[in-house]
Amino acid sequence: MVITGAPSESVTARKLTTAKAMVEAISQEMDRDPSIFVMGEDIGAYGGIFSSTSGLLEKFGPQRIMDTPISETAFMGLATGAAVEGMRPIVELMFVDFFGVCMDQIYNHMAKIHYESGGNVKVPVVLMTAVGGGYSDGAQHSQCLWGVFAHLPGMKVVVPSNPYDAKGLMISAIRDDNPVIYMFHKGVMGLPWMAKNPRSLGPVPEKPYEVPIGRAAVVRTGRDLTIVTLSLSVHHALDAADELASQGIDCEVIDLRSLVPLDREAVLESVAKTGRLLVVDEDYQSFGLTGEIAAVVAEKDPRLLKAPVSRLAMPDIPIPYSRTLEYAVLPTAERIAAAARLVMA
Amino acid sequence: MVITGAPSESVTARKLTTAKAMVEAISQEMDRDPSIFVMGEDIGAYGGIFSSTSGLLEKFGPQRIMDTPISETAFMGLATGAAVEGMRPIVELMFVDFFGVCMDQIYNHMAKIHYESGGNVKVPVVLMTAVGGGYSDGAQHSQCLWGVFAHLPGMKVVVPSNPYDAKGLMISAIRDDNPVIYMFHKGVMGLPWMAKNPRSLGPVPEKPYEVPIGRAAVVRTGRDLTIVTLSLSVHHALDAADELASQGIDCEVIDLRSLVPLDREAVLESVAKTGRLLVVDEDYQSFGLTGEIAAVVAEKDPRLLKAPVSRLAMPDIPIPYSRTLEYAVLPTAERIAAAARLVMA
Amino acid sequence: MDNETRLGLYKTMVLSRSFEEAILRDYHADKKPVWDIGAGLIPGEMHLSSGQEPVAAGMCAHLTSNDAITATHRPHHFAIAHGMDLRLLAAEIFGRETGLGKGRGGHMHLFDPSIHFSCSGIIAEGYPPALGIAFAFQRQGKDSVVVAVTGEGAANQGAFHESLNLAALWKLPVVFVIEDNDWAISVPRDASTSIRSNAVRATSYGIRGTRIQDNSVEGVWDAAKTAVERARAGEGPSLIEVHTVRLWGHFEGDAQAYRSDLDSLIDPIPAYANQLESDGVLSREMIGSISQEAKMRVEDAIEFAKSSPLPSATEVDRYVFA
Amino acid sequence: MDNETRLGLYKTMVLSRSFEEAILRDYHADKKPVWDIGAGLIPGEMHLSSGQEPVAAGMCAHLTSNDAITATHRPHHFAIAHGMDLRLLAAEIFGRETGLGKGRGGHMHLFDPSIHFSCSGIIAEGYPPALGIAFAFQRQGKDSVVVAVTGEGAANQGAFHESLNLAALWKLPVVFVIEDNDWAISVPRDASTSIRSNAVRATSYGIRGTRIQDNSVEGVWDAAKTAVERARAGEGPSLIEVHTVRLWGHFEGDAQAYRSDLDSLIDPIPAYANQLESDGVLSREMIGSISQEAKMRVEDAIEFAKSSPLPSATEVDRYVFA
Ligand SMILES: Cc1ncc(C[n+]2csc(CCOP(=O)(O)OP(=O)(O)O)c2C)c(N)n1
Ligand SMILES: Cc1ncc(C[n+]2csc(CCOP(=O)(O)OP(=O)(O)O)c2C)c(N)n1
Ligand SMILES: [Mg+2]
Ligand SMILES: [Mg+2]
Repeated sequence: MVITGAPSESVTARKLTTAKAMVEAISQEMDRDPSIFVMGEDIGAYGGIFSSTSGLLEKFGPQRIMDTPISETAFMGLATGAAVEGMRPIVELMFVDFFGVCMDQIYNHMAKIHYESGGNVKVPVVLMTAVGGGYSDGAQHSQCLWGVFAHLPGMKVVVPSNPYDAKGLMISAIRDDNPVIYMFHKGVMGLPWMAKNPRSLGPVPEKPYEVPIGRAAVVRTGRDLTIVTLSLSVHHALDAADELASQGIDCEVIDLRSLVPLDREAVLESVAKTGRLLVVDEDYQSFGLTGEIAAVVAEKDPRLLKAPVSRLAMPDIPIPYSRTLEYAVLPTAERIAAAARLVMA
Repeated sequence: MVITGAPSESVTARKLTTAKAMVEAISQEMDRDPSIFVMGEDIGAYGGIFSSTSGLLEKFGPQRIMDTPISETAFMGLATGAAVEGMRPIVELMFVDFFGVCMDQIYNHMAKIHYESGGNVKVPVVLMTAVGGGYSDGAQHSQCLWGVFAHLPGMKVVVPSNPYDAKGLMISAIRDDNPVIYMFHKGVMGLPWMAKNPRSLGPVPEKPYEVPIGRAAVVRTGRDLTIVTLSLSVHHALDAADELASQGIDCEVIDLRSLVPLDREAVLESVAKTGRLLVVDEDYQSFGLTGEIAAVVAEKDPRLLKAPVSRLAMPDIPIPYSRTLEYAVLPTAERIAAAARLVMA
Repeated sequence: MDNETRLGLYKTMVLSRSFEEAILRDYHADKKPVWDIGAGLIPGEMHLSSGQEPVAAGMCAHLTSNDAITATHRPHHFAIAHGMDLRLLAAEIFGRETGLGKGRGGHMHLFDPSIHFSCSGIIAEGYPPALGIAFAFQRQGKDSVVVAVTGEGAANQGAFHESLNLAALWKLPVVFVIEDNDWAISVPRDASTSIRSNAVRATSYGIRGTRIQDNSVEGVWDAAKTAVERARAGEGPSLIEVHTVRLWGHFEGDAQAYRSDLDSLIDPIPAYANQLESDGVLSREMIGSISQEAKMRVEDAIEFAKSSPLPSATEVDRYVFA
Repeated sequence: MDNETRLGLYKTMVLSRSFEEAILRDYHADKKPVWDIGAGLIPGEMHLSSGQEPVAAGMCAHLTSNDAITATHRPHHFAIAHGMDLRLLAAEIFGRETGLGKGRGGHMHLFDPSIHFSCSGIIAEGYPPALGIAFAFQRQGKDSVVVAVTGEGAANQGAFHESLNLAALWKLPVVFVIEDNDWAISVPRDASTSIRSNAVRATSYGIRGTRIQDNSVEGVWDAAKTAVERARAGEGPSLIEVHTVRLWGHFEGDAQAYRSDLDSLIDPIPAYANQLESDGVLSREMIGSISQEAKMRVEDAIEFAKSSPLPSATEVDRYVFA
């Protein structure tokens, strides 16, 4: 467990958005390693619909930054094949919601070849993809779905919540010899055209650095209640924690940062201290992350819990378009605070 | 909660395999309703690779029993479109492992249209698919994957373990106005060419009947420990329970039968009684069924538990080919019994 | 082609354009001063079809409400040409309880059973359900047909291939329409497609393929006539590609910096008006009154939408299951 | 075509057939009296390629171990023709620690980096990785090529379409090979495919398509020569369909009750032997000694496999992550 998400302000004064931090990571790694290339839809001249590749085409040219046809199965497979032959592809799936048109290449191939080959073949692909809702993009463009990827073996799954982690996790993902799914929430990117959490702009060291994959961060320490969450919900949880603090409830907030490997120790250590657990997730509730985290405690020692575990997640319904409805199901700061108060009651 | 999986022997003497029970259900419903048709790969002359459609072509002819090209996206979509226009398609995905080539049609369309349309459009499709391993079919042909389908909203998910339920759940699925994923384990079908559990042959009433979707069955009552499971693992759990009984451990075994809706009450009622929970699952462990069931208890009242929850599932590794390896990870009766003893220790 | 038909095509296009101009206005109206995609009366992605009206108008002229459309993320022109109630359409776009999907769907997920209309935001994935609709029509003994739409970018998606093969194999009454607007977001056609004309791809399925080169509504109308008649007569599917134009951004907010063709775009509606005028079918006054009438209908629909209630948050879990 | 080449083709086919006959024997040897797919020294599904050897022999004659193959669920003939070590292949099929995948893969998942060989049990999904291998070869400045194989059933899967388009667009050095053995399990070609020849589908991508009508190894060799040379020269992909024959069941245990063509099947190996004999390239004695030598190599491999250790159950979780 690492008690820091980002370095202290004194270490680096430079601030970047999450999107720019990602791009910087890719760019620095591409400078270092000519076998890296980037591929996907609208990642060239457009710079990525969510700015995950802005400026890379200008810097590296069309031989290394390649727009693809809308043929996700073909280009996911292309990434796998190229990785098998020693290259290090970064491939973007524009929205994670589109996984259904190419999932076979991801989970039956990219993820399994290393094992099926008895370790003789390595598949170092970074699959980056945008997740999440909150801007009325409807049932096919607002999902998180990390529960699906974390359920299926052979892929690491990382989910940064802030610029510092975004850069460090991207560098770790690129250097990792395994397929790594890198899921960035649109709401943490710091896009000029979308409402953003203030923390989507944050200090980022200029030099390349790694954030280890599989280590959660305690982003706020507290005595009364452990809130386990990730991605944009970290910010909502921190906002809720601020409010709760003024009401005398002292929350510890854990940013998982990675689902595979999952930092079970970090969860257990915190719950051992607080005795109370609220899991917050923007992915669907059942058969997903909230269940897994609850199980981590229940299978270790249910007596750690002074109160029942609470889960606040996207309910098991397709994500509605209308803002009234969408905000009735998103895990907002208000709903987190309310859930926390219930756990403490 | 229903304390019966199958009727008593006196009610019906006739025994069928699970495969035959499924076929009988489909056949009787097709007699009743001309809008039902069956479609998939090798479901005509071949009768389904796992005999889920044997004899239907002969009885209903090629207008209602249709072999398709190997174009899962096209024919899954065909099922959805036909259902929208008032037909009641039954479509087979030969192995659930192939979901990755057609998942978009399933979870972004079949599953979501009803909601997106504000209830104006109904999509009564039965999607049946073979699951499970145990016969060395390797990483791409041995998975259960129900955790994925249960995680994504809009589809009911049923998983029969025996001939009686297979017939009744199929009839319920066909009559349901929602998309229902019907997952049958190859090992419960009673196939002549695969090692089978004796319970894959069982009493089945001739008349059509429904088994309600969303109701678990207590297939063995016991005082000491609740084993929650489904599909082929039910039989392994029952076998383990027999062995454990002789060692003085009295197990209650719950066959979930359906994951969506999930019979949370049945789990809670049993655990309230026994105070101990072992969840057995042939699907991958993390972010899946075992976590969900543990969470059901942890969010209700962790004090119900006299011992930590135990999970015995397929570990998070691609399923190995070699039998030595595969049987090291499958939840066999021996491994269930061992896990149960640990919970009691 | 008779004057009435030509006039009809023109009116359909104008209605569609009027509707989108109103949406465009209201979409941007309350996103300022800091433009936020999630804010305003119409939040979310907004893909407008302006420039592509000839495709929808030409196709739908041959259809009745017993025929079906499966459209794309850019569905308005087809929805309107196929006769969708503008009020229900607008209300859905505004996320209201009175909308087609009671605010649950949004502009990429319009379902109108009364005219067999549906659409999807996933590229090319509207084709497969079209097969099933056609299949049902066939089995129910109807002579209805399905028009299945995608863009030229979508024609490189696997679903395209599987759907054309299966439709051809089972002789399903589908007309596959490709709107080639030269762009898939920022990716030009020649960076996505290995050949010049997707009509050629019909050969791979043994069906008829036609390409209309000039965004002409009458060209579409002609090709559609043959294709729809064939489908109705049980002669199976056809493919029609239309070289059309995306006048605006891929979605609203798209700065289109990648685009060098912006100066040479031809708006098909004034062009058609000129043609009809010089053919004596339309007068200046008629142009004005058609536009006027369209605007009135559109504003009525927008007004209906704006004055309709929002869905109730407590009902968010209704309609998950039937 | 010179005699040595012809002899080479023959030997490759015989070696492949010998191997499969041995596997066939051992696969069924210990599944009796009650045949159980999961029992015996070789459990699981077993898809044999006998009858299709001409495709592999003709293609691979133009390749070196620097070239790549992506094969299917029916991979043995290509593995062997491409020079896979028979011992490592057999050991994998027997699920041993000495196998290519240390017993973790099985016969549908053979990975041999030393000859750039891979395969997959998912229909048509071997095509997309082939693109990436070809892409890497291209970027690494190699003149290596990839031969990507599927069956005729697979040619109706979306991955087929996407892969051909992308390969053509990026001029990747891939030769796409379709083994048309008339059947996809029990579904005959004309119940799955809307046209007669998949070679026609090459038109959809602006590449060359060839169909070999008669399962002739020399016909394949000829077509392969051109295609491989073009790919090596940077002229992009080609498509070759071969009308071949599945002599046995789809998998072992398949009773083939659906099949009416069983009496008319022509085994290409004796047929080629006859041809070579009448051309004076082969003698009876040579036929015997070639078969003898093949059998010796095969039995050595089988022996190696059988005497190799099984993987250790405690190591089941090795190789999940690198
Ligand atoms: C499977 C899938 N991949 C990617 C996208 C993202 N996307 C939405 S529209 C679009 C471009 C579509 O281009 P085209 O088919 O030509 O239609 P147009 O937008 O030009 O009308 C893309 C890539 C998607 N919605 N679905
Ligand atoms: C995506 C997918 N769908 C279905 C299957 C099941 N399956 C395995 S082999 C096969 C038939 C393949 O036919 P073809 O491509 O002609 O190859 P052949 O077996 O004749 O060599 C099918 C349907 C699969 N493995 N993957
Ligand atoms: Mg386009
Ligand atoms: Mg075949």
